[in-house]
Amino acid sequence: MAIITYREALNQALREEMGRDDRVFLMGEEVGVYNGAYKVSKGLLDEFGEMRVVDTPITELGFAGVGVGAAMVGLRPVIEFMTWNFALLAIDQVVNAAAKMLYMSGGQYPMPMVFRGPNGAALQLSAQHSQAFESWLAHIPGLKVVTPGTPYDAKGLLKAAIRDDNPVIVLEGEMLYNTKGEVPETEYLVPIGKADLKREGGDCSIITNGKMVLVAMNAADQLAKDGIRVDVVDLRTVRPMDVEAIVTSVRKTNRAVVLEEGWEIAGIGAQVVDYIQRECFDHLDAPVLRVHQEDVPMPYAKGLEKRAKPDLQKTIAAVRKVMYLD
Amino acid sequence: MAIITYREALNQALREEMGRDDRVFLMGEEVGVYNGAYKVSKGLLDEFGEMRVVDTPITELGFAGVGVGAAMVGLRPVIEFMTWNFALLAIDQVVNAAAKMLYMSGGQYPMPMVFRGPNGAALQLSAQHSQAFESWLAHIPGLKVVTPGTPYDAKGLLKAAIRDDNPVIVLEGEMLYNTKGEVPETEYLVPIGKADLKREGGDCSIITNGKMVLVAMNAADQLAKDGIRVDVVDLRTVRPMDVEAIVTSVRKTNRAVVLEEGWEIAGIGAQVVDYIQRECFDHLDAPVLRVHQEDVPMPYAKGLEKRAKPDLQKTIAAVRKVMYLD
Amino acid sequence: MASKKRPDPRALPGDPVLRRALFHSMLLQRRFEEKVGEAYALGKIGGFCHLYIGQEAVSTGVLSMLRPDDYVITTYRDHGQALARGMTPRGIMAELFGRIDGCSRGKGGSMHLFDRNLNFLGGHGIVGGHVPVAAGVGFAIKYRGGDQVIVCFMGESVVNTGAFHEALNMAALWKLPCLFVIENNKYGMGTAVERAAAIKDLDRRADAYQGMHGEHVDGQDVFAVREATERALEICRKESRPALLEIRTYRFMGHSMSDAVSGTYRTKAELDEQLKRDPVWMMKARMLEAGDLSEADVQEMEREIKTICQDAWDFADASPEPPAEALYEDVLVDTVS
Amino acid sequence: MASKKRPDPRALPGDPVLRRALFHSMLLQRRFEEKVGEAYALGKIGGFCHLYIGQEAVSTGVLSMLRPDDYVITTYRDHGQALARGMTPRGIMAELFGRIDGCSRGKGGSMHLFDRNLNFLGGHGIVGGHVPVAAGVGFAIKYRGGDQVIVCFMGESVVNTGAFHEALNMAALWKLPCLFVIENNKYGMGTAVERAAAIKDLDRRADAYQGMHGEHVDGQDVFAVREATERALEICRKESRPALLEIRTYRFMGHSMSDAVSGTYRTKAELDEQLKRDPVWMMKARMLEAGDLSEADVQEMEREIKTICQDAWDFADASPEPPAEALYEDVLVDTVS
Ligand SMILES: Cc1ncc(C[n+]2csc(CCOP(=O)(O)OP(=O)(O)O)c2C)c(N)n1
Ligand SMILES: Cc1ncc(C[n+]2csc(CCOP(=O)(O)OP(=O)(O)O)c2C)c(N)n1
Ligand SMILES: [Mg+2]
Ligand SMILES: [Mg+2]
Repeated sequence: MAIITYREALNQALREEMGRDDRVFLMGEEVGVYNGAYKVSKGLLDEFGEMRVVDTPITELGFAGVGVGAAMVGLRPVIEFMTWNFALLAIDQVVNAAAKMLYMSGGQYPMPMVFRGPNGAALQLSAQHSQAFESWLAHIPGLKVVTPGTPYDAKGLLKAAIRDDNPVIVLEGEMLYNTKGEVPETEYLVPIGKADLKREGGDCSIITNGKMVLVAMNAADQLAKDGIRVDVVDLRTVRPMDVEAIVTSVRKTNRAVVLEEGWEIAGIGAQVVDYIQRECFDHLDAPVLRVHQEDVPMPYAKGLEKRAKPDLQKTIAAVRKVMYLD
Repeated sequence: MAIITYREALNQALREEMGRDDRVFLMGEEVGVYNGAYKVSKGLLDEFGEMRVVDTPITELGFAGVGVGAAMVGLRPVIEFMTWNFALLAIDQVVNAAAKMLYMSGGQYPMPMVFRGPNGAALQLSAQHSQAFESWLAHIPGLKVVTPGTPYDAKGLLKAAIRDDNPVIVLEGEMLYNTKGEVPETEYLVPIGKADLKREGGDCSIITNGKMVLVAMNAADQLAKDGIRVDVVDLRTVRPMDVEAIVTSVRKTNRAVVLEEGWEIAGIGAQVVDYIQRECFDHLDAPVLRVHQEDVPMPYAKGLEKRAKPDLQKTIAAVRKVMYLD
Repeated sequence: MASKKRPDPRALPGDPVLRRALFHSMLLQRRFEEKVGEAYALGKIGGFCHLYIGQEAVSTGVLSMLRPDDYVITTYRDHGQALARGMTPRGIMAELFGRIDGCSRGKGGSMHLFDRNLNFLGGHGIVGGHVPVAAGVGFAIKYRGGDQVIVCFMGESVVNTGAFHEALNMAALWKLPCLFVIENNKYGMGTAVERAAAIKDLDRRADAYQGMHGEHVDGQDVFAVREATERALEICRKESRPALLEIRTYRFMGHSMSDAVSGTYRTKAELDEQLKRDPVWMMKARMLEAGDLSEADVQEMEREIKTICQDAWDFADASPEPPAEALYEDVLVDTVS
Repeated sequence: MASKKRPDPRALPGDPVLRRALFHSMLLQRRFEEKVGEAYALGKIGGFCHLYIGQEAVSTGVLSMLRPDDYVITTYRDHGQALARGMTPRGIMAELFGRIDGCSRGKGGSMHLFDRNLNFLGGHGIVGGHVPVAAGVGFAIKYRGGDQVIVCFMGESVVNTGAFHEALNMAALWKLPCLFVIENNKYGMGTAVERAAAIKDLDRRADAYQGMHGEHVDGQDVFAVREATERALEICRKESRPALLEIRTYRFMGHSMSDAVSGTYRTKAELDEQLKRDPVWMMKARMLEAGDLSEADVQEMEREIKTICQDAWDFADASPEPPAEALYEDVLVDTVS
């Protein structure tokens, strides 16, 4: 296996799928000449040309709609949002068009398309540029939503998303693009809808996804030093969620911490908690705890931002608390 | 007390607050000449004139932004969305501007404004016109979100929302506008952030809000016939949520059903479940159950629509189930 | 009769068979919509329902110029275009009744008529939302190197939406074969066009997008609509460039079934004035005058259309409601490519 | 020196004191931004940071025409306008450093400079998002019957956004005193204006909104900017109507700190050509020529500005980080009215 970055993994996924199927095209702001605001699409314009790697004006609503229209008549658009913060402008197309077209046409118009881009906070980008929207997107029937946390998952899930005949949301992370990991040289897909037990341990389950997978793995390492062994369940897909994987882990460990990047209220973590209390009611030795962004817009100042984010310390503290160690 | 409709209650609230404070104005599609798509603003144009009851072009993003600007410099806009489905087009202004302005300006720009309009499904309006967005809005720090279920609460909460110096979301309901209830002749406010125990009973808690309050009250009546007495906790505000009221009820009844209008995944109900399992872990005799819209876009056909919606039967069934009666 | 007041000295354009077909299409739309109104009043149809009465020359004029492999997309006010495109009255009526044989299997309803076989890409409910979608279809046509055109119908309110602007800019920038058709029926719900759009001739919005053809035309005259459409289509198809047509028409009914025909935002007098230019009866008068049709022919046609509409109703009424399991179908497909 | 090539035969407009103030403002912006670049390189400043270098005549020209009670709103590229509006280098630098004495208490950062006392309504991060907000301020001015104006700065990419279109239409429809200023620096990140906007003269977008004044002007010449601003303000203030100025300028640095100055999307040659029209040095040359300033005066001014910038840095560096409890402050106020 090669060790490559998350960015390269996504780039490979795009290149391979565009090579495989000429209905696949990439569209968004700066994806072409600029090689992508975060260089995810590096080299693709040169390789596939202007019709298949399309720079757009700054018109999120407009080009998301262009993707919807192209998908209706048989192309397979990959729409890049420079970040999901800007996708709010396009959310009508995602929710009212892409997610509903199949249903309201009585099954006539599948939407084989992908909306992708970095989600959540990076460093000191402040309030308007540091938001994680997985719970919003997971709320909407008619979508699939994946949140790869590693290069392996990024490549495999993006490829699966592009081949899927449904609208798939791929939530990446600016802070993930440079992270590295093993990725096979040969082709593979990661199935949408399947969680991955990234670490096995019997004492407590950490259920997480996306950018927080790294935090959870770190926490697992740290906790292991104190003899605490945790399961790390990486959801990978937040819609549809792999409830079975959650339940299997928690029925074994009897304790759970749910770690997510976004805000608390009606976050994805609340849904995980709901599944757990319903399915593991008699197995729980302690209330499930959650770790998430503090309930404030993201501040600019470095120290405040650090406090606002979910992190290693908060995760460790939560695990220790559900284990009644503190 | 007079018996008036929910629509009239809102109309009174607007009239009284516009009379009280000439910085308050109403803006939106069809609010003026047409007297409101749902006639909530009936008579206000005649009474207050064109500058204070402003018909807009169909530009949700635009006029929501106009509201934000007006609020920044000291006016107190009430922005009506014809329905919240269309507000998706404006959600960038709500989330990225209104909810964050105070924070990112370091406290310099409070946003004394209201975004209001009907939320959720009516009858056979199909997928694009039948969506309940309380969980989305409640997710966002910097907002307050109220969901009045009765004429009394509608008037009192809208008045409180208009006087509040923060951006307040008021989620009404097309199916509620014609419902009637007692409303005092004298002025009153309903405090934002306080739930209301609408029915007292010791056997189980139904925690709900908005349009579902009526369903819960009906269920309470029906269940009473079988000797089952339930608490109906009407959250009234979903951000900030009155956790104490939820906890007090559930610690008493030891069982809870959470009933909401919207979709399941990361719905408001999931958050309520999270609070309950955290705060009432040792008091729960059964897993908390949820009742919500089926996880599909809303279909047009009458029979399918009925099946898709949360309703009396589903609520009763859930209560009986948490009581281990079925 | 309008033709008495405005005698048309020219011979009618087109051949008689075509003219008859145009009139038939318009009359069918009119009678179908009247039938829909009846069914709505009886509770057979629910939800929002927007009749097309008064605008028939627009759908008929524009769509009669298209090829079968062209694409059509429109708003919630979609019954007229669906019929003019050739969708069956049965399939449409069954959709309105919310039945399994409806063109969208009863899931879409009045606002969401779809027909994949006819490249009818739906009625859409979010004002402006379908305009970028149309640009996307134009993009796909160009991507594949085809010479089809997508026609995108919209109400005049749409010209004020951000979606319209973003879509037209991209269509012009990328030279997409999109014909944007504004059906200016003077009102968006209760808002008169001049209270919403800071521009008089809506087609002049085309000037904001370098090289975009714009034209306005009388929408109550089906021949004028056809001619303008022909010019515009030529540009779209031959030059792969977008065009904008403002077709000036009038809505004879309320905005939707719950809206009074006149009173609040327009006067009875205004309506009456507009009714003098009823596109269906103007067409009839012209055809009678040209000798294309006799009164007897018209009566025969009326009878036939009445039968069609009743048949659609009966078909719809007999069609079953979608089964319970349909609720969970069509949310996602389970295929990959 | 540019003035050698393009000798200006006219006497410079304005009085010498004013001219000196204009030059001072431009030079301050230039040196301040250079200092910001240094601080960024040292990690004192984080996040996105967009320098204003090359565009100083725009902020200076436009804002020097405003009254104190007028309003200003802008994008994330806001340091220049903040300085030109009179915000203190200390408050701005402390904000960039993320400190409690920053103009937004360290919560906003580079993209979100605010100053309520100066009616500086912020830097905003969503491209296009602040344009409707500006219309809202115009609405409020009219609502209160005032004669202020709101100036809304934006990059040229904004003219393609839906928000721009919706806002300009409403501003024209309702006759709001809004001056929309497009700073056309030729690129939106890596996208050249002609690859994004299907229109050549961006000010002509004004034609889509009946009665809107539109004009384009050389943005490297502060006097030309002032004159065009004067004409536009007159319309806004006296007639309560919106106006659109396209001010043609150039960004001498990369889009943000992570973007190379040239290479990918523009050539070094193009940049070098544009550098010949550096607004600061063109102004200096003209003033030297007119005898407003001597080289010694300029050196004196440079020294003074250097001190100001260093002082801002020192002040910022000494200012504390916001305390932990600030995290939860400013989410909501606890007042009612
Ligand atoms: C984004 C959005 N805002 C508001 C509405 C509610 N609405 C439905 S139709 C309509 C008027 C549209 O008028 P116009 O575009 O002129 O079309 P017409 O109905 O006259 O055919 C409005 C406001 C909507 N469907 N979508
Ligand atoms: C809605 C939105 N989309 C994308 C971005 C990312 N972005 C930030 S600045 C920028 C380019 C803007 O260019 P322009 O308007 O010309 O202003 P300039 O940076 O040249 O001053 C982009 C694409 C954003 N901030 N907001
Ligand atoms: Mg109309
Ligand atoms: Mg620019």
